[in-house]
Amino acid sequence: MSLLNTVESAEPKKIAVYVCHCGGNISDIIDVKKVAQTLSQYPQVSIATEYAFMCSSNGQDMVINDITNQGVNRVVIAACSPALHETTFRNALKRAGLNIYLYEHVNIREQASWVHKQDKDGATHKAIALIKAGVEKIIRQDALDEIKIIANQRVAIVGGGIAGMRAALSCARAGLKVSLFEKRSTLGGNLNRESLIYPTNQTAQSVVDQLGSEVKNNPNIDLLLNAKIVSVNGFAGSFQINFIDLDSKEQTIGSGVIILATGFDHYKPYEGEYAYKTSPFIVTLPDFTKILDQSAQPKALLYEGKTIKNIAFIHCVGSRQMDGVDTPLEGKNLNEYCSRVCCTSAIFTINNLKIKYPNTGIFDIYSDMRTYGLEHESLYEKASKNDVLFIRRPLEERPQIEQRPDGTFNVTSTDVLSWNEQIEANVDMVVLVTGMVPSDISDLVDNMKLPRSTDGFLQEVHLKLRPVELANKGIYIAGTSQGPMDVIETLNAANTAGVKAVSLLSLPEILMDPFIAVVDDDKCTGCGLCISECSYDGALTMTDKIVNGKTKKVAQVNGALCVGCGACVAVCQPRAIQVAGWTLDQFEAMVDAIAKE
Amino acid sequence: MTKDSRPKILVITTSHSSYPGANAVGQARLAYDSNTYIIRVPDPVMFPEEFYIKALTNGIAGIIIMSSGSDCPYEGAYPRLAARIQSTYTKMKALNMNINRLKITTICTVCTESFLKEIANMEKVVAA
Amino acid sequence: MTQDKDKNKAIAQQLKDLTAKKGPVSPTLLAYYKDSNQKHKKVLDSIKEKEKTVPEISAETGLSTDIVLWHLTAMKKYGQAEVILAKSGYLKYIAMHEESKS
Amino acid sequence: MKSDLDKQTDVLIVGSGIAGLQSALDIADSGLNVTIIERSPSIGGKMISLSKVFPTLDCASCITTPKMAAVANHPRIKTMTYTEVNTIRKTADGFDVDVTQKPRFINEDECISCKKCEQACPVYVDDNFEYGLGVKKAISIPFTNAVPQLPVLEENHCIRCGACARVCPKDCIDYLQEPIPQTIKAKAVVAATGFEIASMGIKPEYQGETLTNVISSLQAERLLAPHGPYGKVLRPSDGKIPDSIAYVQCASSRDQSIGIPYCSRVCCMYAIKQAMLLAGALPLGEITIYYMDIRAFGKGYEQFYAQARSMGINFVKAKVAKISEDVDRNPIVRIDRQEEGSIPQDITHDLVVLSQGILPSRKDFFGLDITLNEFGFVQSNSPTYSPAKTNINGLFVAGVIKGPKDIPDTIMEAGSAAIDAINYIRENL
Repeated sequence: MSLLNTVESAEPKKIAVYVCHCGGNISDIIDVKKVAQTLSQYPQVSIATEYAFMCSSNGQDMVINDITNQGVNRVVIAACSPALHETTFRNALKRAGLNIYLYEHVNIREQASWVHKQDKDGATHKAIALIKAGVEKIIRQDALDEIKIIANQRVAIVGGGIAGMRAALSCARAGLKVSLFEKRSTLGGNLNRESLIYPTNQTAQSVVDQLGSEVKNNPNIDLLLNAKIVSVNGFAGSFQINFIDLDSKEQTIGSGVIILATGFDHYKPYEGEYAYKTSPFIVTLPDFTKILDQSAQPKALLYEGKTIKNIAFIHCVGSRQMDGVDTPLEGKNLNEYCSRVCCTSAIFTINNLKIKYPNTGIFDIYSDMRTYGLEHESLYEKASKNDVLFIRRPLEERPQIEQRPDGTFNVTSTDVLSWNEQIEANVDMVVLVTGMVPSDISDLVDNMKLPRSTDGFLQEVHLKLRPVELANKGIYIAGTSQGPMDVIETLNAANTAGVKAVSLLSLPEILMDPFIAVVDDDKCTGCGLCISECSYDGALTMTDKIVNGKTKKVAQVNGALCVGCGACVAVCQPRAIQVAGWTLDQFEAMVDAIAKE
Repeated sequence: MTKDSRPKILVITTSHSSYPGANAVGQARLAYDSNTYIIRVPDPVMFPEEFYIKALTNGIAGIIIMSSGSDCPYEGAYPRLAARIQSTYTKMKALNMNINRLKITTICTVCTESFLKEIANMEKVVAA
Repeated sequence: MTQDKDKNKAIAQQLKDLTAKKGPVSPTLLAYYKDSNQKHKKVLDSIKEKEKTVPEISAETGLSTDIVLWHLTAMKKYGQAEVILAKSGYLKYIAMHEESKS
Repeated sequence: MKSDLDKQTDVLIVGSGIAGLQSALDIADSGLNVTIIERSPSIGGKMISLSKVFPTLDCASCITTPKMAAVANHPRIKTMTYTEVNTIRKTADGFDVDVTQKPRFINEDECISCKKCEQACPVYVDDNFEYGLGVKKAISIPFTNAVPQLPVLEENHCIRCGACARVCPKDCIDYLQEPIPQTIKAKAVVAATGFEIASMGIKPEYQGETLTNVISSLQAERLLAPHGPYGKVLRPSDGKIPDSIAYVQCASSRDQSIGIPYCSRVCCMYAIKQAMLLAGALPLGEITIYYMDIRAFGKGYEQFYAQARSMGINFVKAKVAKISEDVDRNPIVRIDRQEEGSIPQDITHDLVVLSQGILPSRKDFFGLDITLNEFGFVQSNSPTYSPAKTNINGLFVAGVIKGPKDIPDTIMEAGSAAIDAINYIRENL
């Protein structure tokens, strides 16, 4: 693939400089006539003029006319901030048939006339220096073209839970081919259960079935069950996914985009944590919902042959852990995060329990009740009306569980709600409200060098700017692989990953800014210093290349992976590597021009 | 036009945050001295130590690097930049140059007050 | 300058047409404008020579402290006053000199 | 004034807050044409007025402005600001949307954003961008990083002195401009009309409308913003630097008696964030948060809460019964503690911030027969299948129009609405 993006021009450079008055905004302070006059004497400047409003159609026509009729092939415009009109003038250049990067915009309004009102001479002098610097930059500028990468119109989705299924459907409906990888033999992931979900009161299974049947019937989706990803290579537009299929055969599928929907696991307490595993009557919330589903007894919950009259629910087991208070699982960090869904999940389960067995006594021990959604608060209200006894423990205290000889438990906790009274509850069963932990995808993380946060969940680039993107371009995350979410939030996240895939693959080629590193093979000494400076894996590598008839080691840029930060430029002694459009030579010439003035 | 005899301050800004920040100073019609020359780069991490030393030797009195700091869109660029400025200081000391002539700071798109403060501080350094 | 003359003439005509179309400016607005500008001037005058805090200006002008702060906010925004910072208590304000006004 | 506006688009988006902006970008990046209708003079919504945002403490402007610029420069996105949507009608092949472009009283094509008119205008008025704390002129550019950078002349404040017209270098002031009604045809609509905060008077016992030093959370955002009205954190009654600041949580949420029984989701986190910023701005300040439950449920939020506690911000489990003030206009907060005894206490602060709840910004929904829930937010038609869908085919919703939520959740919904709109058009039209 050729990513060469500079075009050496043989034509002599003919530069035009335009100084805008901005209707007095510039010309009241800066002596624009003097500026234009001075610049017209500057080497290689063939036209230097001033005009009232460069951004007006007359101003733009003037530029176009000079390009078409006067042979101008480099343009410098000194006016307002490029934020306002850089696009305007680039479009004018395009209309004149000139490469849009052969134009430099010099800001003499926001950063000169408007800030130096008391110093007209100084402002004029500064404008001249800045424009000369602009000329020096544009003399050293080559025409640049956008980088194009042929994009495989297939999306690879890892994980067949609701996030993976939702993302698959959204991409498939948009016309993309999808390969949906699921390591188990069925779709649905953690929602493959009969219990109800909040806030819609549907069974979890019905949610899975609705998405699952559509996935199975969509002709654009290739469903790969019992598939294990082995390794991933490539870059945005052209990934190769190597996997072992259900017949234990190694296969490869190409894709333009990867969506990771690898989901979560329920937190499993270690033995002795809140008395877990010391008795069958200490259970986790997911265990309890199953017990409740399966209990067919009419009056009271029957479990392991025992009638359950009183239950204590303990929130934040494995979540919101604190240093010095909680002990992490062996070899793991403390789970300092809140698992988001467990408060509502617990309250929802309690309400369902109360419908089935209204006489069950319930103690709910929490620290902050996080029923944050629109409908969630009403679930909490309902639980309060259902005679649930809420015990609010101080943030850094943990309830104590003691088993009595009769097999019941004494659960004790300080209660903030009754002004720090010690409350002792005698219960038949304790439900540990456990949260979410990321599923174990360490193989994939190591192989693909995926970023993870301290929580262990996959780490997006930026929670608001690029919330479903990983630093690796073309790889998106969907759902609880990123962090705890409920069903609705997961579906939204999955759809968002879907729309990113659709927009990246909306054209047969992925277009990228031309401002990336380029290597001058003649100058490159093959020292390799640049490689260690690069933070983008695979963007810069050493390769053997035939240069002037001889094989030598040179640095090679992968235009699909380079972001043009320039970290490599600083360490290259022979200046063999530069960022196109922003070269070190350009900046040195600019600074020289400023210093000389 | 006669040569400007005042010491020159070079302000290196990032397209991402401090260049728009410098524009915000203008939009608010605040003022600073005109011996200040702002250039815009994707990220100052591209400049080697020699770039600064050459500029400071060839007629620039002071340089302020206004980086994007933790808002930096480029992975690993900020720590590399900070390290490079440290090694530039070492080289400047070896050359008997006042290291206060090179300053690195973080300016965001709306940091108008900090912008003016940095300029004022550098004016003091270059006047001395 | 005839150009300026023409421009002013055109503006006057537009304003006349506007009044014909919408009726005169409401007396409430004119009263507000007059009152507000008197207060603005009072506050500005009181900080011409010496920097002062909001309560000091209030005591001097008889205007309530929130009104004084409101006008100082306007002056700061439109380059008529400068703020002298403080760590606690009250900031001080002083009028900018005529030539440095924008 | 533009008269050649295209009357047709693929997707019409109502609202240009972060939800509308993100939906527009996602849709346009996928190849469809988008028209955004925004009733304010600038795009950016509430987010552009915020100080910093949790949990990363990025400056809100720095995150919103790149999105605003991307929308403004996008070849497939047309934005119509200062334009009201009147009615939306479902048709056989999409929607007819009646809009009215309000007059700015300037020639928008000619204006060069130089602010000379604003400098010349002699009329000072309250600045609604500062939620009443700041001052602007009768003609002004709405705020520093507004997009577009065009001034608006407010007719009801103009004394017709002609000063702005005389200084305009491009003669763009047009006092006789009229509203322009028009109808736009769209194949699909994304509604992202956002929210309002509950009125400061909603709980009379807090006297939010009468006590000058009891302010709303959005006003507090402006006090903390780098471009804020005073440039420093000052209290509005007399400009004093406050030493003691209190936050009243759930000031109008989780309260059946005022018709807002739900949790507004963001108030805990923004209060914590503001408290942290205040601690930075006022090293001598004492900051207290009176709360029921701290709902730090999002990614990184619990850690953010822990950080606030370690910075010395006081978290007090208490309900606030009422607020009054002393002769120096210091607010007095009466609290009923949950911990450490039951006797109500009166505590005096310099400034009190009410963490007001979130309400939907529209009640009528443009004449559409859309299903709302009991609180007036739009109800999803299939929350567990594709949550952006509504009961009206081709109309999708994103953000707080569906219920209170924070910025990351809003952005996720924007993407969700975008893909639904894209696929709806692909499959149906």
